[in-house]
Amino acid sequence: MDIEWYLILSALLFTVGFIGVLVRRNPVVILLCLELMLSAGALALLAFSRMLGNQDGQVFVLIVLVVAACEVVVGLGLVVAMYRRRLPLDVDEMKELKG
Amino acid sequence: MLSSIIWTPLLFGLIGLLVPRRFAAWVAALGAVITLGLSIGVLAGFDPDGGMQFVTDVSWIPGLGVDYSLGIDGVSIFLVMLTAIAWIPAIGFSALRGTERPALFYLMLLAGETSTLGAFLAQDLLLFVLFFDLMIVPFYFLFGIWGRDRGGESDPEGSPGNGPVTVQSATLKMIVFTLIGSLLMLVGAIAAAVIAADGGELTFSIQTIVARGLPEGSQNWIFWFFAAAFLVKMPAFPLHGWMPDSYRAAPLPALAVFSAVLSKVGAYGFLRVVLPMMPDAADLFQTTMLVLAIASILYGSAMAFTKTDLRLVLGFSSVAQLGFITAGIFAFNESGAEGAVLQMVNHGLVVVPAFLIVAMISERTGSEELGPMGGLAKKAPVFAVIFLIVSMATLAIPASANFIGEFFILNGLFQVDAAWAIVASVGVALAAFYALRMYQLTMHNPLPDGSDSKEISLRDALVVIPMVAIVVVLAFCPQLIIHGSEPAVDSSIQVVKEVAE
Amino acid sequence: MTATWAWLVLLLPLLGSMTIGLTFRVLPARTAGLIGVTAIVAAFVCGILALIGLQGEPSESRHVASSLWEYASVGGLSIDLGIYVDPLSIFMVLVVTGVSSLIHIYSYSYMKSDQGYHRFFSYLNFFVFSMLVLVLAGNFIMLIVGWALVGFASYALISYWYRRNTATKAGMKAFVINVIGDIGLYLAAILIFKNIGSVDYGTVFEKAPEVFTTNEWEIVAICLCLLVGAFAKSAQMPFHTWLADAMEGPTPVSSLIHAATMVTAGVYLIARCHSLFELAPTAADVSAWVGLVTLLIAGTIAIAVTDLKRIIAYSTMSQIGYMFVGVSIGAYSAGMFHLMTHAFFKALLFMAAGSFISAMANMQDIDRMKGFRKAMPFTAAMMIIGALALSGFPGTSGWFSKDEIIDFAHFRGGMYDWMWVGMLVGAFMTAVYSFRIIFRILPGPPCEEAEYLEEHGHVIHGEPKNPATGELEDTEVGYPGEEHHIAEQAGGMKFAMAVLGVLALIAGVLQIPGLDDVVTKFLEPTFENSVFSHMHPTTSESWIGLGEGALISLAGIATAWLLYIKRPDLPVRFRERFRWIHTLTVNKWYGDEIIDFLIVNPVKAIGRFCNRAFERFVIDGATTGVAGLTRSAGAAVRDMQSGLLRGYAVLMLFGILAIVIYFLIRSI
Amino acid sequence: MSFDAPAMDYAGLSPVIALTTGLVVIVLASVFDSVKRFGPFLALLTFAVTAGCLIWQWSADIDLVSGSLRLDGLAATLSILVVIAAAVSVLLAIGDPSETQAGRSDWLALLTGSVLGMVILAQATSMLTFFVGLELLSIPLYALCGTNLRRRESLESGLKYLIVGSVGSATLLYGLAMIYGASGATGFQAISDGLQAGDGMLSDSLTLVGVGLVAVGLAFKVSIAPFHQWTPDVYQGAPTPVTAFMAVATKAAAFAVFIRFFLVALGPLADQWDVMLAALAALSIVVGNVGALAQTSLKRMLGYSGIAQAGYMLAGIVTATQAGVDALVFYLAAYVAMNVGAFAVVVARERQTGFSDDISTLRGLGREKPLLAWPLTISMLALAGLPPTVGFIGKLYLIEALVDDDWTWLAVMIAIGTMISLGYYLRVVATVWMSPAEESEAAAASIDTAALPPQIAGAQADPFTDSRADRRWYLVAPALIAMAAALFFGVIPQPLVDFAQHAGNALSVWIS
Repeated sequence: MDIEWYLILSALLFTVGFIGVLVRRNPVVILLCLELMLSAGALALLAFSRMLGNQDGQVFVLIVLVVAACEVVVGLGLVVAMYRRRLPLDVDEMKELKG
Repeated sequence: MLSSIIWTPLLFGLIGLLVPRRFAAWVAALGAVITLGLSIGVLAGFDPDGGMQFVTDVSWIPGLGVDYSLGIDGVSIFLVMLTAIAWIPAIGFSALRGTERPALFYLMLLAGETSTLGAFLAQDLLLFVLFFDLMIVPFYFLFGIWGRDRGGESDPEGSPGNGPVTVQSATLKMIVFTLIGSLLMLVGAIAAAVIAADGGELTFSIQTIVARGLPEGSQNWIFWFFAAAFLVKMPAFPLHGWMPDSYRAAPLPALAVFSAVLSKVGAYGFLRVVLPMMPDAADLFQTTMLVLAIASILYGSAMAFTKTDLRLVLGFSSVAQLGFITAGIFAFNESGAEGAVLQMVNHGLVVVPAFLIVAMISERTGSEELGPMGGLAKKAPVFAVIFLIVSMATLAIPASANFIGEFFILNGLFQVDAAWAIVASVGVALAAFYALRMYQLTMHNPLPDGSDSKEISLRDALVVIPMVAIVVVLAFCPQLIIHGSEPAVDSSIQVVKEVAE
Repeated sequence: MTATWAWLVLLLPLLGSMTIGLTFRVLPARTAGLIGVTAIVAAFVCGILALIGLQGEPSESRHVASSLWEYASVGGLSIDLGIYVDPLSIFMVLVVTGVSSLIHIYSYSYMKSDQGYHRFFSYLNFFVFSMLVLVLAGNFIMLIVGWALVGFASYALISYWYRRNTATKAGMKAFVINVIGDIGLYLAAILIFKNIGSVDYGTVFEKAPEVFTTNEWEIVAICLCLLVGAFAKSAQMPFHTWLADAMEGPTPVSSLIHAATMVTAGVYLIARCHSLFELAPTAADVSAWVGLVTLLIAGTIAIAVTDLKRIIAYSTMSQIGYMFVGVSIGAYSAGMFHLMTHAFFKALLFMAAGSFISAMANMQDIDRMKGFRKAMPFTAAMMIIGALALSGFPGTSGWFSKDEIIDFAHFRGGMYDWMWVGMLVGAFMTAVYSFRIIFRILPGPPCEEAEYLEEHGHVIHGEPKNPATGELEDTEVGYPGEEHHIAEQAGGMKFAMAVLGVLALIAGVLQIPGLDDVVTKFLEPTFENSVFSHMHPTTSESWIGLGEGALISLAGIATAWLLYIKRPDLPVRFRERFRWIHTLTVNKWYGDEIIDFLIVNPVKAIGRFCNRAFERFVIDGATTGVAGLTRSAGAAVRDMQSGLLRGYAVLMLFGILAIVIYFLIRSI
Repeated sequence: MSFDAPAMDYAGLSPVIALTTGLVVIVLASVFDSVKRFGPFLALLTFAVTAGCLIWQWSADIDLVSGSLRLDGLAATLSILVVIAAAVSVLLAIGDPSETQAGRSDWLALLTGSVLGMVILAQATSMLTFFVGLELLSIPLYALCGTNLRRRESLESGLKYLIVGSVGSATLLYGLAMIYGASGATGFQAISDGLQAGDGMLSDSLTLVGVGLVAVGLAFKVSIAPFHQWTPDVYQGAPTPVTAFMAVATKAAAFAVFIRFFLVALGPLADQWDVMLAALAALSIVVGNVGALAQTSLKRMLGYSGIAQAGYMLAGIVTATQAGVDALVFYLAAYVAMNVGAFAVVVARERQTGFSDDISTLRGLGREKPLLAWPLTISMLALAGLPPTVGFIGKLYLIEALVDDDWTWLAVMIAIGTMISLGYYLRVVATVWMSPAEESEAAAASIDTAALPPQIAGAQADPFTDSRADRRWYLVAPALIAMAAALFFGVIPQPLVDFAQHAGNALSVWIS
């Protein structure tokens, strides 16, 4: 099997994630979509790593996973803070800051 | 020596911040007088045939190839003298009347003097640009903080006159216009040095760049970058859009030196930088520049005789005068260039008292509009005569040094093409009209109600009369200036003259 | 030594002016007047001393150039602060200082009650200084300096009563027209320098014949430029409109500047530059024709208008026309001689007129004046002498001088015969309008003011009115007080008029054809190199010419008598019959209107256009346009910043796509 | 079996170690109430020690951790700038509501963590450290933005920053993956070698798309248009001390890696990417400057201004010359001085006026509070690039580098951008000096009552307003020092030029 398929899959993942960020309104779902986008990068790294036969990519993927987790944690923390202040959990309502 | 001339005003301005408020003015005045003293010292030791003198050259930002390089020659010395002289009445006038927040006012005024002197003395291109930009900063504050908003005034003939002006918009306009030019000039200056260095050691020394020369193609665009800066500063038609608002909003003592001296930096720049550095481009664009200059003369004059605000009459008359100066420079011959230098000094000397007189007039009438004015000479013969002399010098009546300047410029233009001189001379006639109109409508005719004809007070006389005296003395011997500046002027236009031939 | 005296001639009036000007706070008015008079009289004396010095030289080297210091010098154009003394300039110096002395004496009394006494004498002395700079100038730049300074002094004195709107307007007009003339001189000087390389009289006149061929365009251009200056200063067509308005100045000023001295500067200029004009006969002819047209048109206007001072002013224009014709066709000494005699009788006429006007409480309309013969016998006599000399009554100075010019035109023949005819017509008109004045104001039953004067021995007290508009005026500054002075009562005025009266009558003896020809001989060194210097009509031809002149003059006086004494209904009927002629002449041939239409209004319109349209829509429009453009770009940027996350993401997506596509294209 | 411990250059790692230790100490200190209040001093101490280590290792030029990090001039200079910015924001945060609400130690720990990320990023020479550093920088910042829990805007900005930032990170990661695929390496030098060795790799579409995506990720971090839109919102919404830190330090760190990655790893491709970066720079200059024109919020305006300034700085990379890097670093250093001055004043003014950063709160400042007015004025003049401030020299340096490398049109763009920028920088100056003070007096009076202790002013009084904020040393001192620096280096720029050239020299192996 060619590497193209892996790359196409990863591109699809990236696109789906991006579309998710574009269309969803709930911040939690958006966080999920961001995970998808990061995973797309991770998949590409893995594929290349295998193609090239060196381990650097795989190490990179491990780190990406950790980082993704951190990101989600902070994101969820902010969501909780908003929830506690009874702010709507809807990114379309977040437009105090504009102009 | 030159460094001390440049930095003395600023130093005294800073001292003014430290002393008690009521002494600030006198510290400032002392600083200006010391600066004048130092300038006279330089003048005394000046040798007209000695080329660049009193040279200071130390490395300033070696990383960028910028040097702190100063020098004085026949062209700059008289402009330095003009600067040193012009600031004294401006400070004196304010000192004798008192201003709000004096320490800050004089700091800014003196910082303006420092930067102007710096621009005249800089021999390093970037240093010149830096001082050129720096000049505008103190004046931005002077106009902004001590200026005032002006309401709209209707034209006596019924059409809408000058619209309302706020200090903020006026000063913003001024600084944006000025910087449009000078930032482009910064790019141009760097480009000139880089191209001239051609891979060699980068230096911004004007003399070195001139000696290295620039290829013709680069000259053409660099020329316009410089010209933009200088034409805006003067201001020249059609780049004078910032002038009316700023002039109307500005405090008069600051405006006096601004109009008298800062406008000359542009003309000086043409003579010092553009002609020697970009002779081919200057030759190529000679006609364009002459058209602009003549347009400035005619347009400035036409506006000066239609405007009813005294400041604008003077402002547009400056546009016309600067047009003459530019035309003289771009005639590329001794007569035109020398006339231009002479005229720079003359115009500066005349404009300072003119603006101070406007301040006195507005004290007497409560307005700066010509329409409802008149009759101020009634009980003020001395005041009237002073203004008469100033007006006559403004219109360059023969026997004034201004006439000699204008005559040399016309003579220079004539040698380029008779048509230039003939069209330019229309400006002479119009000048007679607007200058006299300004004088008559203020001093003559019946005195309207609400105006107070009061003789010039001693404190004002102390400030204005010395300036007028200098104008009168120069009228008898303009050769003093010509003699001192001729060799330097000749060498400035030497290259371009050869190219033109 | 001659040069020193000449410098003193210059210095004294300047000193006088400065002294009076600087000490006006402390000096009593009369002292100031005395200083003024003394300065001018002393200058006259110095002038005579200079003359003596000059006459001591042999005739071929009878010219002295002297300079104080280098005034300005650039690129070969070297200008000295220098003077040039030769018979011509000394002649002018003597006329100027002489007449000025008398007019100063006259003014000393005439201006007595004026509040601006110091200012007046300071200006007047300054004028004399400027005029002397003009005539003594050693190069064209000094000439321009003098030329412009007399213009300035003239302006200052026209606007002397500066509270009058009419006076300030008139001053402005005079000044601006004079500046236009100055520009002509600038251009002439530049052209001269370009071709000859110098502006010094000596060099220029010497080299001109080598440099130029006759009627080469450049020399014609130079002369035409000089003529612009001359026409403007001497109120020749089409630059003449300022002179009549200049009568707003006090009468002594009209007498000195606008009759005797300044306005004749153009004549002096042509005489001075005769060697240039002889190289450009075309320009000389232009000058002569303009002079002729002016003298005729001014004559017709003088017959029509009723303002006493303006009649005399138009007469001045007309007489200067004669001088222009004279010096342009080569009758240099005749022209200069007429300049001198004209200075005498015209100054006299103005002085007398001033006296009448004072008596009328500032009324200048001759329709109102009547029967002053008895009330003011001395003034009346002087007026008659002036009129006789002006109309060229046989034996008077005007007879000799005017007819010499007329005769020379006939002598040159050809085209100049037409001028001869024109000038004879002009002479007839001169006689008519001169005696129109006399017959209107002297004989007949006295008018109210004359009666009052006769009965009370002093002048009627009138409201201070502006004679031009009739508006009431305040008298606080500069306006003549209610106490007017007339020649009948003031010694100074009487003296000045008497001297001038005598001169007007007898000055002709200087130049009796075939007998003495003093003026011609005196001026000979100056005009030696002229092609016309040895061309003059024979004595008998001259006497025939004088005879014709006498006849014309007598005919004119007789006509005036017929029209204004014998049949006063005739002019009225004529006026009704030929209304358009009257309208045309009384409106001064619409000279002002034509100039307004052709020049003033277009210039003003351009100014208005610049101010109201161009500045606003183009200059400001461009500024606000660019600012607005920037601002709307800012608004667009801010609108895009909607606050919505998805909006941001979309823009990022576009950015990413743009970059990716760019690189994909590059990689292909 | 023998364990082959990797060689650790502890001296070279000392800045990272110092920061890590500091981070641990601060976190631990939060446990003990008695030590808690010394948090700021601990943080400042940490930064001082870090700075000391950096100066100690000033002339180092060494690879660390098997080539993942590199301590050289570039890293040292930019780390110093980051540390300075961090120290300033510690001072500015004293008494700030965000710091109090989030818990002082936690707040400081987040800050220190972010600084650690930046220092790593400045030294990164491998994709791994690049990504780790970047995320270590960003994640605490997302949290910091949201620390002012009372304010809705603060939370909003935090979440927005997080989401958009993560999109940027993901894009960056994707780009890195592609470059990894194309070059087969993760170390910067190895990437460069790999790209040059590979057949046709230099114009391979995979590589180039990767370059593009990395550029997007970095452009996002330094707020280059069109990836700038988070900037104004976050600058405005975040607590001001955080904004101050973010504005300066993020730019410094991100530009460090921008320089390194593009000039070292992607150096062979310079001809491919320079036009793209130039276009981005020009776009940023325009968008940032026009966007700032009509803003009324100072912080928002500074946000837009930051976009424009990032555009100027990016121009330094476009040239791909040492002079360009020098100019960029110089400009960054200048930018620190200019921005610190501005933000310090904004913080002080906010505390006085009940947390409004509207420009109108500055009315009459020149007359009443010169200690705030002057630093703000000089900052604005410097940002506008007027002499005699360091801003002018910075622009001069950039233009010189650009013209020298035939990018004159970009230099002209900088000039044009500067003209537009006068429109808003000078509006601040005009408000400070040229507007009558009456209204602000009234406003200040009403606020002064509100600022009284709660027992007098009532319950609704904001406990964080501080009517004496313009006299607090920890606010005024940074402002004054920044002002002095902006002026000093404007008149005597050579020391700063040497500083910048120290950074440039580190790359002399790779670029001309």
